[in-house]
Amino acid sequence: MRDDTPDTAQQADAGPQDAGKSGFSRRNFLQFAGGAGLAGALMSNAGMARAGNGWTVGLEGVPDEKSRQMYELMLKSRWWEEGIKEAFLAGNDGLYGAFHISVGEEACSVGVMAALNEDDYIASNHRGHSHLIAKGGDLHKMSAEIFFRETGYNRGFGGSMHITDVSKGILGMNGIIGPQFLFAAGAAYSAKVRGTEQVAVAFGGDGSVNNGWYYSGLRNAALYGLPMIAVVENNGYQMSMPQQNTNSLQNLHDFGAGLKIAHEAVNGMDVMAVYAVAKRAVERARAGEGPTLIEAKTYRYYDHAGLAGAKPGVMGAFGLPYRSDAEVRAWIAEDPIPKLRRQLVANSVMTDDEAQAMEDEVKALVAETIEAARQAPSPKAEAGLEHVFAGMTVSPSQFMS
Amino acid sequence: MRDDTPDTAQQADAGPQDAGKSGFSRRNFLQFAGGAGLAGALMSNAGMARAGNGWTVGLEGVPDEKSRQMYELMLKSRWWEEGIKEAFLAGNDGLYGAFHISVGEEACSVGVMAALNEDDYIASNHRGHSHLIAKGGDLHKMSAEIFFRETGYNRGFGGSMHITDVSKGILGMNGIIGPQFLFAAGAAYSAKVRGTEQVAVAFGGDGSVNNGWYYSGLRNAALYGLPMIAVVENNGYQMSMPQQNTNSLQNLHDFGAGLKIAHEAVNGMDVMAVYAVAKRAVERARAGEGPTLIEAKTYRYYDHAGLAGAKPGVMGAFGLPYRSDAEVRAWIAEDPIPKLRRQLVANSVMTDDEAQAMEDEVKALVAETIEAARQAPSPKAEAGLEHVFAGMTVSPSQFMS
Amino acid sequence: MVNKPSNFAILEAVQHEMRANPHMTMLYEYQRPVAMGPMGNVIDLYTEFGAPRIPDWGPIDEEWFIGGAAGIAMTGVPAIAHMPSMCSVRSFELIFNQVGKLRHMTGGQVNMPLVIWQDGAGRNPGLAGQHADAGQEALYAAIPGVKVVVPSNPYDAKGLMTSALRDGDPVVFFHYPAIDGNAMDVPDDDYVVNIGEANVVQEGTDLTIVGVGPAFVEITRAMEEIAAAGISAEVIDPRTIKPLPIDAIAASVEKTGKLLVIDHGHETLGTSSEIIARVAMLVPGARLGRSTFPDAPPPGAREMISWMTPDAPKIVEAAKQLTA
Amino acid sequence: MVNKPSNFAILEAVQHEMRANPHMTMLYEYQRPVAMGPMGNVIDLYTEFGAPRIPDWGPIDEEWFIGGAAGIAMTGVPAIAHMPSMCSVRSFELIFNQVGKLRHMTGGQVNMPLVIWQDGAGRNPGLAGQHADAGQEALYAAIPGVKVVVPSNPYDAKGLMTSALRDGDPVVFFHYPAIDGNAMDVPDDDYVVNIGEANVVQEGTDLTIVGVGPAFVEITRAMEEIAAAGISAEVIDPRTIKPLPIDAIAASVEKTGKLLVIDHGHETLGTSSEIIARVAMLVPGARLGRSTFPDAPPPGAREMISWMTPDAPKIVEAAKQLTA
Ligand SMILES: Cc1ncc(C[n+]2csc(CCOP(=O)(O)OP(=O)(O)O)c2C)c(N)n1
Ligand SMILES: Cc1ncc(C[n+]2csc(CCOP(=O)(O)OP(=O)(O)O)c2C)c(N)n1
Ligand SMILES: [Mg+2]
Ligand SMILES: [Mg+2]
Repeated sequence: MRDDTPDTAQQADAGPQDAGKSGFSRRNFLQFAGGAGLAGALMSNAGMARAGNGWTVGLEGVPDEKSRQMYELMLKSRWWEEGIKEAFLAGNDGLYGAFHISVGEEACSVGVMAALNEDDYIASNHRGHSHLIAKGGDLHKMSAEIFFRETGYNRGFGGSMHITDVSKGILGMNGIIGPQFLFAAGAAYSAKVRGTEQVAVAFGGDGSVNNGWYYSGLRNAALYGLPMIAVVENNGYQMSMPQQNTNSLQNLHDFGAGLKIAHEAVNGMDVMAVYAVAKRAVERARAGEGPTLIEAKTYRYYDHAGLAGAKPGVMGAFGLPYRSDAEVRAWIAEDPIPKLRRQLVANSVMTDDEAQAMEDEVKALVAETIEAARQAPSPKAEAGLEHVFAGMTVSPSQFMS
Repeated sequence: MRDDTPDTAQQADAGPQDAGKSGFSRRNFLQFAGGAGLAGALMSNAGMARAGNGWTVGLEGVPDEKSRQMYELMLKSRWWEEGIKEAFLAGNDGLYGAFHISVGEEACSVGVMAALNEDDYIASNHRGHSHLIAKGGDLHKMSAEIFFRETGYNRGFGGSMHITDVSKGILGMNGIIGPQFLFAAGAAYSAKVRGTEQVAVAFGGDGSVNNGWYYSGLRNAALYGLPMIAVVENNGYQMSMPQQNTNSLQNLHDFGAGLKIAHEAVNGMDVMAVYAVAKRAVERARAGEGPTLIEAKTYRYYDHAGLAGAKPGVMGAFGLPYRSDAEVRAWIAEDPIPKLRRQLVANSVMTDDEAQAMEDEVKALVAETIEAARQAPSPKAEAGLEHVFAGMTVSPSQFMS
Repeated sequence: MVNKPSNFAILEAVQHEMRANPHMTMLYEYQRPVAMGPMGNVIDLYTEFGAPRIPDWGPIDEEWFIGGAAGIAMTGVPAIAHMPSMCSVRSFELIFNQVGKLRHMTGGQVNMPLVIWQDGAGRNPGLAGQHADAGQEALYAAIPGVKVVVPSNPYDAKGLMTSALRDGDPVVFFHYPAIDGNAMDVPDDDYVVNIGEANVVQEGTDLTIVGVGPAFVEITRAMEEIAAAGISAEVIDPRTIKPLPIDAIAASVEKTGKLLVIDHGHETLGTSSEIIARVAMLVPGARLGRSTFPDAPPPGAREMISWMTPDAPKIVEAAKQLTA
Repeated sequence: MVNKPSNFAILEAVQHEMRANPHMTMLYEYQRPVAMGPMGNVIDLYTEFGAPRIPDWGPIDEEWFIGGAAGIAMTGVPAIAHMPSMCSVRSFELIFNQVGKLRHMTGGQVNMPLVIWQDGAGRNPGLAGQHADAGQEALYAAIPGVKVVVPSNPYDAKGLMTSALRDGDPVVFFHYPAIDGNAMDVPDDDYVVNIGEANVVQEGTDLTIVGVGPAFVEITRAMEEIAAAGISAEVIDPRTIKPLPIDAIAASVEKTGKLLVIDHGHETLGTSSEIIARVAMLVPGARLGRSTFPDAPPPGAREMISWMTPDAPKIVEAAKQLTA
């Protein structure tokens, strides 16, 4: 992946010129972005993360508190999904509906979100639990939504695929592949209109690059120099289709070359590497240098959806027809969570006991949210007629009047 | 544009490898394409056109008969549109409907079509008269369609924007921007299914590259190694919008870099230069090396649609708000038709008298087709209820039953 | 108060709301928001607001205009996506699966202050196929979660646009240039025409005639001759297709016992189908009839398309038949 | 003859036509054309025909499946575009402005032997929003130039697919998995169910009940109880939405005087609207009623979506009301 770094550097410079061509001079934009000083400041500490080839990056320059938070967020994402998985497998709660597990991909979401502010936007996809948790999603409301309870994020209307928290800049998971690239570009456009420093990040899979909205979102972000970032979580499969059969590109970020936007690949199994790349992209965005396309090489330990090949107490799905168990084990050997824990301990940011305590607390919290969801009330049937339009209900036409 | 040639060369090599990845090995395809021998043979005479930087190419290696035909086709396209324009301006025929003049762009269509066989496919756009004429379109049926006569190509159903001749591989002009890229990719896919040597060419303007169908057509052509060619006629404007305000790319063919497909720019005002580039693309396509993206730098002498700024007997539209007359005159100074005539005479392929005679014959033919269209019958009102489905009519619901 | 062309009247509404709302943004396709009023006075929103709130129109990419505007709206910034009639349908899925569903799908969390302003359609000769459509409002009215309005004159156009821009839900606004055939006084100040409110344009006792947009313009043209034929027609313009003000229509048919629906959309599953179906259930025994564009794409030749389009003469004929 | 799951029955039709037509090509999204029959016998078109006629499914790009397949069809090669319910709508414009219009727009030149096979929808709990839709057939039936069929059992599914694959016009074929609830004997040999032909499943005198696809499955479930209630219902499955076999339905209502339409699509501008509107005009004085999914997106929670979906108990209730 060495050859990607030059791309980025070079393309990043192309940014302002493109922005200029689209009618927003860099100077203009920086007024929106809050002054050139800022951009400069951000630039300076970008250097930190330029160590070596960038494929694996240590904790150097990352405040202890920050790395501890990142570790905790990865634990929350991991154990919340594991907890829900166990509840599905146990089968005592009559759980139903879609559930796309992102276990294995936590470094992508936590690494990117670590570079964002609270008021930045994310537009997520069907495999977005980890994105939401990393952006501060409430585990109680998430568990309740999986249980289709009135207390869930979406009041039981949406379930896993549509969890949304506008108040945290989470424009939502989505059951359709692709719109997140338009929504993020639109949210970035809104930031430009309002003159804020906000950036908007779209998360999609390796399959999502094949539809026109991906092209449209990125192309317009390039044209208008929008503070938009596209993160392609290339986990190697689009359902059962190997990525290499769905696109003639081996490295999906190469698509950025055709738009002359910044683009690079990153080790999606190394949270600090993702953080470093995301930080550069965020700096570029806030500096008015336009969009960045990031391809994170990662893996989902479970099946596309559902729990084929999954067992209670065992992480990962095995014996699936379209991939080898050896492949799964190879990626699990790269697991980003123990990797970070080893670094935290070795750099004495935490002791192993503290790390374990943190993990135990997270597990306890998850269990608590699931128990609370069990006890929570289901929505009334009639509620389904609400929220079509603000403040009015539609008629119950299922009953002949 | 020097730096484009390497692109192409390099990308052309990437072709088979991509095709391979998509599951169609070059060998497989060559069976379809009729054996490696052919591909080799075609390759050899491609060299001819690699003279200098390729921006202007002479008649070297082009049979006299061929260059005469190309000249005649350019004349037909030019004078047919001029003839219809005069009829519109004269106002005696009550002509109505859309009419997008391509005068100035004839080298693009004739240069590309010169590289095609009769059974190859083209999918055109709203500015497609020249494409159709270059592919052998019947001027009588075209004139009649502009007059909305029963004898027109589309029996008066379509008018200028929808002229089609499936029998000549002309999949039609189209009133909507973009679908031609999908149709051409689909037709190319069909050729692969049937194991023919056919290629399919999509023509679009600089504005057509901004919609998702362009991306989809090219990406799938790359994925499946389809014999598809996209010709972007970059005439600098999308209605009144300068190309440079609609896309962050200065050279639209650069988009091909992000798909790792062959891509190059060509002098759209030099028919032999276009022919040379098109020939290379066609060879690539027939050899199973996948799609080529060609950007032709060209210009439309008239307004986007209609006849603002146009005068009887004067070629071109002047005084338009969004472009300077000097710009128009600069491009007219590049006019590909006199340019070719000068070469034909200088290389003594024709005498100036012969060239003039040919031009006079073409003008006479055009006049004849317009007169015939005048005399032809209009469609019956009731005919509008036909051709919705094969062999049945829909009910005249405009009359209360 | 003075007659104003509808495009000018609509821009008055947009200008007023954009001045009142410092962030409201408009993405649009090739018709710059500039119009000339009756006294040669010009509204030029492009010059007044400029990029980024009103960018120069940019790429041919309807999915950006609607998907991007939806993203803008999700951040709480009211957005307008303005484009020609044949274009917004390129984003149909975004309206069907996102714009219309997001509020419900998220349990009420997502507001969608988005106006999709579709412009320029109509059954005009010479364009054919894709550029002479009408009645697309029915396609959008079939989508839960989107409101659909179709003004039939410049006054309603301005008032409905104002309402649409103040609505927290997505509104598809259809502007048919033909409505300038219904010249109207249009106040300079802002005012609203409520979404979902029908307009009883003429009271009558023999027959209820209903239609929207360009069809309503033809109804207006037919009214005199219908009256001359001794038919007392009650003429209603629903103005909104969704939510459809069916009660006003049903109440009228209760009185007249007869309903004639005129539509420039197609016969099958056009607006006329919904109006007739609902009235048929609400007013048993009413006599029902419709005149619509056939289930065929619009042909280019004038001979064909004019014959296929419901116009004043055909409406008079139908009114006579239904009351015979 | 033996019961077969509908997906197997459909693949029998596709296999037969693909064998008969050496170039017929299928582009599809993620459901490989492989199905298991009642005796564990397998149809695997992917292995039998392979790329390029049946490529491995490839990218998530519905515009390619439909736009590419349309390009294939324009070259005279019959094509199938197969995809899940929430996906084909991404290509709505291509169907609306191209697939449906090309024959007419070109004065009859363009044949479009294209089957758009939409799969997998239904009012299922837990998916919400975009994955629990039904009734999209009405969106396509509103488009001139496309035929729309909605089988309600495996037998019709196979017969209608065969007809669709032999048609020179574009056909949108809706496969709702719920129709396996109407188990049926399905011949191994090929046969056709004609497009545009309704199926009178039960004769009756008191009431005509009409519905398609999953709604018809619920009607079937309700029939026994309706009979037990002493109601003689004539039960009709139109099977085709466009061209709609309205005469068979109207003839029945002439006899029974009452029509009940059941639809899992929405209330506004769903299939029920067209059927009721046409019957209302053809059979003055008939009593009309409908039970449809409300004008709301499908919520995820079972409590809500089940309550909102017309099912056997609601149908029995409606039948009693209408005949009371
Ligand atoms: C427009 C659209 N087409 C198809 C689908 C069905 N679908 C859901 S997820 C998925 C695969 C997505 O693969 P990828 O983008 O790689 O994300 P991953 O699941 O690997 O995280 C598909 C095809 C959909 N939801 N939306
Ligand atoms: C999908 C779609 N959007 C918009 C239009 C309206 N329109 C017709 S031609 C045109 C400009 C096309 O510009 P370009 O692609 O550069 O071709 P040119 O006219 O310059 O040959 C536009 C916007 C359309 N026909 N279809
Ligand atoms: Mg993936
Ligand atoms: Mg152009």
